[in-house]
Amino acid sequence: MTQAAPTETAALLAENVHKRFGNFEVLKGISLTARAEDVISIIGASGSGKSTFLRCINFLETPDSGRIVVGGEEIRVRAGRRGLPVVSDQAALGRIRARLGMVFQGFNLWSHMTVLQNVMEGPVTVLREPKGEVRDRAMDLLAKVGIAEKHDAYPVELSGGQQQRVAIARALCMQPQVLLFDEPTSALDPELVGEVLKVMRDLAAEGRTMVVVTHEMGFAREVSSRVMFLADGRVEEESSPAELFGNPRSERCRRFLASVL
Amino acid sequence: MDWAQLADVATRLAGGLPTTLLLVGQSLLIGFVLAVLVALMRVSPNPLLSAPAYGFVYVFRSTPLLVQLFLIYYGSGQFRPFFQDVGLWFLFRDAWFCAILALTLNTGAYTSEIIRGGIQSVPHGQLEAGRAVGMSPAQLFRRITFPVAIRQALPAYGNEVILMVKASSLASTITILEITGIAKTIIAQTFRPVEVFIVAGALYLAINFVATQAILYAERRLSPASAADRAKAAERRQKAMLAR
Amino acid sequence: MKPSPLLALVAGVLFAGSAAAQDWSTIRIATEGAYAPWNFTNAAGQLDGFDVDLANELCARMGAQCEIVAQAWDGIIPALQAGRYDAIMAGMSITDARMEVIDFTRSYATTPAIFVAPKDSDFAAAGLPETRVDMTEISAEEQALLDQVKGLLDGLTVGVQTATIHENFLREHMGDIDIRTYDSQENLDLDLQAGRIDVALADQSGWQPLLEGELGEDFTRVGPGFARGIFGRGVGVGIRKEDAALKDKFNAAIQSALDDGTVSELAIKWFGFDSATTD
Amino acid sequence: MDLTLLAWGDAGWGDQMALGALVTLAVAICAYALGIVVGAGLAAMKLSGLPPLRWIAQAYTTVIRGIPELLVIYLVFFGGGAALRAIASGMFGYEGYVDLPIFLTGTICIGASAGAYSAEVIRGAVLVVPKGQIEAAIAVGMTRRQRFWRVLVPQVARYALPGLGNIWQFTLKDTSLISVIGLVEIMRQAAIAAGSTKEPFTFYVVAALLYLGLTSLSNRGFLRAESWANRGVRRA
Repeated sequence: MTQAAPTETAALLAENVHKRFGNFEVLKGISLTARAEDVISIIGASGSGKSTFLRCINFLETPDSGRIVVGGEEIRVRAGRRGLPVVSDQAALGRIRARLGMVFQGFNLWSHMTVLQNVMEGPVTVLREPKGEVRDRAMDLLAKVGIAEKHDAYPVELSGGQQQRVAIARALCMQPQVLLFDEPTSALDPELVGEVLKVMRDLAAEGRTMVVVTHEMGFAREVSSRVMFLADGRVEEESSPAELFGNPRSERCRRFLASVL
Repeated sequence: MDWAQLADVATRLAGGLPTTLLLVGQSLLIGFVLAVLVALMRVSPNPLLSAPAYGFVYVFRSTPLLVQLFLIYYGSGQFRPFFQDVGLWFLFRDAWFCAILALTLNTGAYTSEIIRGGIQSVPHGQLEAGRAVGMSPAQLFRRITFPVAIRQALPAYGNEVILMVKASSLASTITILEITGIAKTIIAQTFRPVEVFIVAGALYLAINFVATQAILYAERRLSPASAADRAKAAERRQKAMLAR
Repeated sequence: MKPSPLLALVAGVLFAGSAAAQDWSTIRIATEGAYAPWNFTNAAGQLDGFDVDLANELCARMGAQCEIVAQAWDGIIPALQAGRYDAIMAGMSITDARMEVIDFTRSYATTPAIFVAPKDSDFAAAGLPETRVDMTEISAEEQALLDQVKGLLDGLTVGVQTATIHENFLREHMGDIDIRTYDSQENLDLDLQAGRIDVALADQSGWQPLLEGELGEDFTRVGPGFARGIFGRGVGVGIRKEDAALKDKFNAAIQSALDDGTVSELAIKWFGFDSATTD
Repeated sequence: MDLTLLAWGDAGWGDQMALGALVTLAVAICAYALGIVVGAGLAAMKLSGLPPLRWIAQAYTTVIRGIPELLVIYLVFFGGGAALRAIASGMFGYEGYVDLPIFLTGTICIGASAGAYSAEVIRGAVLVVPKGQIEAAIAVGMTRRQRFWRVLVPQVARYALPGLGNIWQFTLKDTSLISVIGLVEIMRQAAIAAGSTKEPFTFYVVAALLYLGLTSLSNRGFLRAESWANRGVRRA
């Protein structure tokens, strides 16, 4: 580890990630480097590959090639039988996933568990942490996302915004090095978007490392340290929010921003 | 047992095919009519109608068909004087009538639940639309509720048909010589149960295969999705002809 | 190959009894349990009857531990072949058809087959003689009697227990009559009482409970008692063909029980008449 | 109807009928447990990517669901011992008699049927578990085993429970068919008593009431289990 190149000390490194579904090449070589306390927003039209890229980072989709390094530990992909990509080290994959907190567009709270059980499940069964400690931490996190009083409720009894805040607490409880957000507000009614964005702003202010796929341009502009604009499976433009929103270099990016702002 | 003997067994068993089919056909037919009536009583807001229907369905779904069959057949014999007094003994004297009665009541109870499920799945809006154009309750049932419900219920009813084919084998226990009854007779003569029952099993599989295909065909014919598919296919054919 | 210990264990779990060494210190005997007074199940839930008493008697004479199990009639021979038990004592007659698949001991009882019908029926009123018809060699006189019975049965529904010598007799000698078959004598009785059948044919001893009971007033024996020939050579113990040693043990025990009058005693106790084989 | 026939003890048939009910319950429970195991295995085969496994499972369910349970029972009863002995002498060189006791024969036959039906129920339940539920488990780094036991099984159980409740009812009622090979459960006991007392109506009504009682009780149990499994699904 001491000999690692400077980039390897980044909290999260994705290098030259390729992914195709059948004949359709979704990702044509995307790289991303997130240092500690970075907040990187990924924007782009639907179908540009931004969600797929995020899902490739924690191997919900196995990338066809490329490498993912989290906190210095690397996952390599090799071609297996019939040319399908295979991850060689499953144990390492489990460790890495535990270091990446993921928040989904559709919340994906486990419907057979209460709010508190949802938050505690990962640390207790995956990390094998003692229940008592996890419970205290989980209650603190629920308080932080403003939903502590609902800890005994089941997901279906909550509004979308509340569910997404629980999902964020669930991700945080794993004490991840990086938080991944996959369009966390897209499935919410407009009036509920604010409460989730507020929690995310607070997390950014705390100095959490975050990668956020989002349609919320306001959030991307104000909170991010960097913004990536994806088009057709490639990084079309990447720079500071001020620059990207104020003076986009690429024509496609300019057109995209004009259409959404 | 050699092939010639097996062929002989198969021929004799096939002789029971009409009896099996008649048993199943008659009880399905009468049972369906009964089921529609019971289902309508079940969904009625009047407890004088819905309560007896509920009781009927509950009792017949909670007890084995074999018990129902024996109760009707051997049980009625215990009350022969009574049945003779009311002039119904000529019916209960007949094993065929007893078998049909038991199978009919049984399938009636199950099918009524299937139909009730179908009726309750009819979207409220479709009924309101029917009322809006001024349909009477009877029209509403005949034109909207029933056709929609039956399409919903068809896959489950297909299962019921298969269950009835299988259930008909129980008639062999009250002296009716359908496929299973004939199988038992052959075994009494040859003492070769395994071969005979395997041939009989194959015969039932064949019946059920045909029944399944028939239900699938009915589903395809009745389902609106496939009607749309057929329309599309017709359109494609027409375009191809114009292009030529 | 030697028996594997694993199999011995499996066999022990599956079937304690016959899997043991075949020295016949333990014997499993099947009976029907629905053919009173030969064999039936009483209100205490236990098997009882002539066959059961005699089985216990024979086992005592053979010095064997016996377990008597109930088995539905229409599977009683296949299940013997399948090794479910070692012997059948169920009022089963020795016939050529059965001899093709299993073996029998010597007979321990012989009773004729008789028709039973309601007293007020035309069949009962026909005045058939209650003679004994030996089916081994049918005389002209006897053939005339058979033809008369056949004529009377035409148009009637006749009940019989399935897979029995009685069913065979009806099908071979009574031609195209309407035959209903039952899985047990008890269900045959029930349907005769219910009037679903007009006449029924069964063993004289098997009719005893019905004719001696309250319903005896309404039903009566009709016509001759048929025996031998198609009805076989009396009732014996059914044994698998390969178990010759067991057959010998049974034969010796039956012979001694016949000789000292034990069989006759049991017959009088259960049937009211001596049905012990005399030849 | 003579109700003294139902007296307890050696004079009446009450205790025998009650004992029959216990045997019915015991066979039903064993057959049901076997059915769930077989059904889960078949469902896994049907969902697996290996075509031969899918075909085998499909063939099994088609055949078992297509022929009457009565035939299956007769077949296993008459053929099971022979098959077992063929295996015993062919594979182990054991020449003694080996056989399936009737209780086991009944359990296997009814369990085989329950397995074929529950395979469909379980497969359907696996298919309706939302993909996101599993993805969330992957995202926290659960192993396959953890995902299976902590997320998939509880959710599948919930979706499958109503269907499995139906299969329990069928299993309970199907046990009456084992009476034809002589297992002394409710139905066989009723037939024996009916033949012996010449009161078939009385005893078949008692049999029907016993089945009605067993199904009603177990119905209530399943409803309770469903409301437990559905915690977090219905709105409070």
